[in-house]
Amino acid sequence: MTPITLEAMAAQVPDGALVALPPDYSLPSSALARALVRRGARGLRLLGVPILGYSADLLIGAGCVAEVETSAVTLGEAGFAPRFTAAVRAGTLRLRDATCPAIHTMLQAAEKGVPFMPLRGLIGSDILARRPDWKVAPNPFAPPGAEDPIVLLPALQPDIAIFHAAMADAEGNVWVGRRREIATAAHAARRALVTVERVVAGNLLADERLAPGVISALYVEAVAVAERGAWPCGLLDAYAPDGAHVAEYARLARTEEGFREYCARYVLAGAPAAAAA
Amino acid sequence: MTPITLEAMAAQVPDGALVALPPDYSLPSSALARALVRRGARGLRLLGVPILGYSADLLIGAGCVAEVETSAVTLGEAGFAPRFTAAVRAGTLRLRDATCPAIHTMLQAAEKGVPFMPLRGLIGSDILARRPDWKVAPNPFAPPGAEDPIVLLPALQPDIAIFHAAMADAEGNVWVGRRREIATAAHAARRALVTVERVVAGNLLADERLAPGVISALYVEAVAVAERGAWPCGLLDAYAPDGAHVAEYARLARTEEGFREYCARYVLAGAPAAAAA
Amino acid sequence: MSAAAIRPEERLAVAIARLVLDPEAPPARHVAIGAASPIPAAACFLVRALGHPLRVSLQQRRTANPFSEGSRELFDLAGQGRIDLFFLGGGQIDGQANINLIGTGEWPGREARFPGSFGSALMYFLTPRTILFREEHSPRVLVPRVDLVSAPGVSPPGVYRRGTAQALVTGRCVFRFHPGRARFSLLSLHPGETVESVRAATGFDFDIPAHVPPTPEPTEQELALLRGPVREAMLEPYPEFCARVFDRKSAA
Amino acid sequence: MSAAAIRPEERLAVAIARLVLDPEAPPARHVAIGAASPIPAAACFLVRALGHPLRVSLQQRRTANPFSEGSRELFDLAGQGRIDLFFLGGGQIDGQANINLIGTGEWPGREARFPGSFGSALMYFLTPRTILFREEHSPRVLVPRVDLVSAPGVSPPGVYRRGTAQALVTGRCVFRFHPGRARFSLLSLHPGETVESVRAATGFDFDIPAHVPPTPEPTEQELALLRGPVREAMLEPYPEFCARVFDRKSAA
Repeated sequence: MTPITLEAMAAQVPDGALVALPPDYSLPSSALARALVRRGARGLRLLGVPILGYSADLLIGAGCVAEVETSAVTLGEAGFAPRFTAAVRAGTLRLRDATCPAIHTMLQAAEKGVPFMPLRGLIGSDILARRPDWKVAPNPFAPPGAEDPIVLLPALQPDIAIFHAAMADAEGNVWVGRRREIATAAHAARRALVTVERVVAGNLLADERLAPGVISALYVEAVAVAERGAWPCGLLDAYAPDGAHVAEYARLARTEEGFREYCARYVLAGAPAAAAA
Repeated sequence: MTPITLEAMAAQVPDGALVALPPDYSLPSSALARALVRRGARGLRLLGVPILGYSADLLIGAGCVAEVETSAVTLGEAGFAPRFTAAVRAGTLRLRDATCPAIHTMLQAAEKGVPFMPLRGLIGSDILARRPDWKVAPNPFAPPGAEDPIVLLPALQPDIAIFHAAMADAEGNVWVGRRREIATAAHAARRALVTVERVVAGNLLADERLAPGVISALYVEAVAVAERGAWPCGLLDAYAPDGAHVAEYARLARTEEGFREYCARYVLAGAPAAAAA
Repeated sequence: MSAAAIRPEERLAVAIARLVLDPEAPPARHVAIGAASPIPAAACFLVRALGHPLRVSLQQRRTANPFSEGSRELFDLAGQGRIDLFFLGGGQIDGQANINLIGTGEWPGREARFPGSFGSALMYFLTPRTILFREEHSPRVLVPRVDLVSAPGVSPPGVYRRGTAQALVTGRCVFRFHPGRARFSLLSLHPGETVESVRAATGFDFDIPAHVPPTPEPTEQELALLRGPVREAMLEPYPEFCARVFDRKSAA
Repeated sequence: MSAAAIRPEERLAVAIARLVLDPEAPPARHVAIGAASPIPAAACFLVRALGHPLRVSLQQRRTANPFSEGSRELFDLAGQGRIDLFFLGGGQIDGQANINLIGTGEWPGREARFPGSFGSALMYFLTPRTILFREEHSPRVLVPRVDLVSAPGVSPPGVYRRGTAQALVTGRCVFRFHPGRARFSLLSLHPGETVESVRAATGFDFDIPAHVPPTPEPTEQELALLRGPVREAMLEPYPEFCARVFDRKSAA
């Protein structure tokens, strides 16, 4: 699989696509999020696996997003996600509130090709009350006489899963290590677009040590090299999150004007110098 | 976690326990199966994850087994499992026929703590016809008017998962590499008893390269060192299956007398010399 | 070491540790702690330092993360019954122990939007014990009725549920939760607080026993452990917290 | 290289390769092959060697196994619609393409017990195309009605099913399967066989067109590929087969 450029990858994400994104602690492709802002993507529907962070806030602030389904949007230690918060209050974002295990479950149902899976909890919450697409049914395995209502969640197949992997090999296999929820998202999605730190020779699946952390090329539509592509988020043990930068983002993005200033400095100019530091 | 001896581990498997075992290609603890024969275990209920091989045939031949739930029992290239086949024909074994993905699904339901999960296929098979514990229900997410019957499988929680890992660390974490179905069995089971090739220093979960192949000590009740403990089966890239030995077993085990001869030579005498070759 | 030197965070950690060790509560062998919960984490490390066997799994820890199945493993563990105790907070918490991590005003938070419910809508049901923790104790947070329910404090009979809140720890006091009557009662008052000051700061109604003791002061042993081995254990996962509370920065 | 030198396994591999490439069948981009299926594997490697893009995933391969989620990944892939073609055999196969991997006589196989159904009860439903393959062509194997059904050949309307058998390849002939009428028809005869010899060896009834052609002989190109790159690709996963059919042993 020949790597493509970041901009070519951004062009493969059609407006309106349902895009699965990992949270800041789990291999986000901040680089591709910035490229999507540059390409002027519109109407994206973001799915947090299971929550969202910097990339989502950036895309929301830049007007790329019509809908968000997630269990939370947060910048972690830097606090609330300002553009998300502003958009919700302004009512410009369609929101589907979820809870983390429900998103994992809906993706696992799609991964297995079953139409639904059950999940405990949720009954009595306003999350469930706001999800007409979720059902409550009696547990068919409950003892006779017991009602035992349980939530049934439909399979959820993203159009595209986007994430940043530590490496790809020549076949297009990518290594995400222990972040198996990303593998589930890639399995569940129609296709995966993956940015990577680097491309290595050989076949990662042929190495028993590395294979358990691999997502097979079977699921990977395209690979683009983006060094420090998770930045300002961290990448496993390769680099730590740049907390100061996220805090700077959080500060600037408090206002529309500050957000535009941030984008001009760090997004629209292409790969920022700080990313290579 | 201080390793215990093989014989002490065998003593932790009570008669009548529901024991999950992997197939020959997926980290079977042949060493513990032999120790269970030596301890004279009785009434075990074996669960193939998702099929069974040498270890199960050995335990069945030695009279340790009352019931088998599996998608197949096979010695691979060495052919049918002779003691299993004989026991089925003699009617001395309770059998629950399954299909591989049904076993994965039932274990995943237990892993997630949900009472059931659906699975496609199966309708019209004699597997389903012989499983009163499985249900067929209309897919609640089918379009209005469509019936869309789908099989619902109950969660299955083994008492004990038994397998052989490449290594354990000082904390009791064990490394099984890409054999994630074993991880699912360990998560689903009440407890896991794990034989390992060796114990390494440090914490496997602290190594991002190894962590994806780890089963956390959270799930591990005890660890015993058994060098070449999968033999005559193989262990990932560490050692190949000993096909000649399995063929010898298959030949001897064709008769009750031959099976006793095999046990005398390779099982009752303790760890065989060939295992260290 | 004088009592005056005790920081509020230390006092809260000790109060939580005592709840963890409450012999009347279901046993806690394994506790999971979210990334944003340094005080509960310090409390659990203190329990360990006091010699009690307690497995502490810190989520989202960047190095030496205890999970190898990704972020679903926490919820699967809870489903398996392998997590005995969890901590939850809330943008709003009400007198029936309902928690709201969604927002205020009309859904989805047209007045103020919080980040979202995370895993609370499962964890609150499947964990035998939940300790609610929120430092801010004001009528804004502790409300008569949450605007939106991320996870309910109690569930009707027939709804599968393994546990409820054990207690609510705030910057002013400790409440015990009584699931049978879905009400809090005042368990102890932090220094400087009175029944009246707590009542004034609390939006919900709660039971007040005839005698409300002060929250027990940390012992010399507890303080020494907090400032010794607990601080060391906290340094890697919670560097900001250690710098602030223990005046201690990571060498890294 | 003369036709006399063609081994039966080579002929079967070529016959299967042609079925894989059948333009009337749904496209095959990804085929999964079980551990015990060297001839179907050779057929698929031949399709690749002929220049057609086809991903071939060999299950249970000890080294360079294509899966990283353990043995459930195959079934998940099938569920996702990412496996286009699968091969199944059977201790018994009947005229409605039902397969029996369980046993004969009363359940669970009191006459003869086979190993078991493996994943057939899912794969046969979820794979758009299944090629049935069994070298032994006798009334013992090809029966009027299987004693026990591991997976049915067809399903009633309303039962979720993505595909059925495309064909049945045996040591004597190739049958095409017609799911609409749930019957096989004779597609071609291997050398030495006649309609009558096949009828005599087949326990089930099947349709016989007016003209039944011989199974096409492997071309020189196909034989050269089989004995060249295909043999090389087969060496690691199927050493026994290569030693037997290609007189070639692995150096390892």
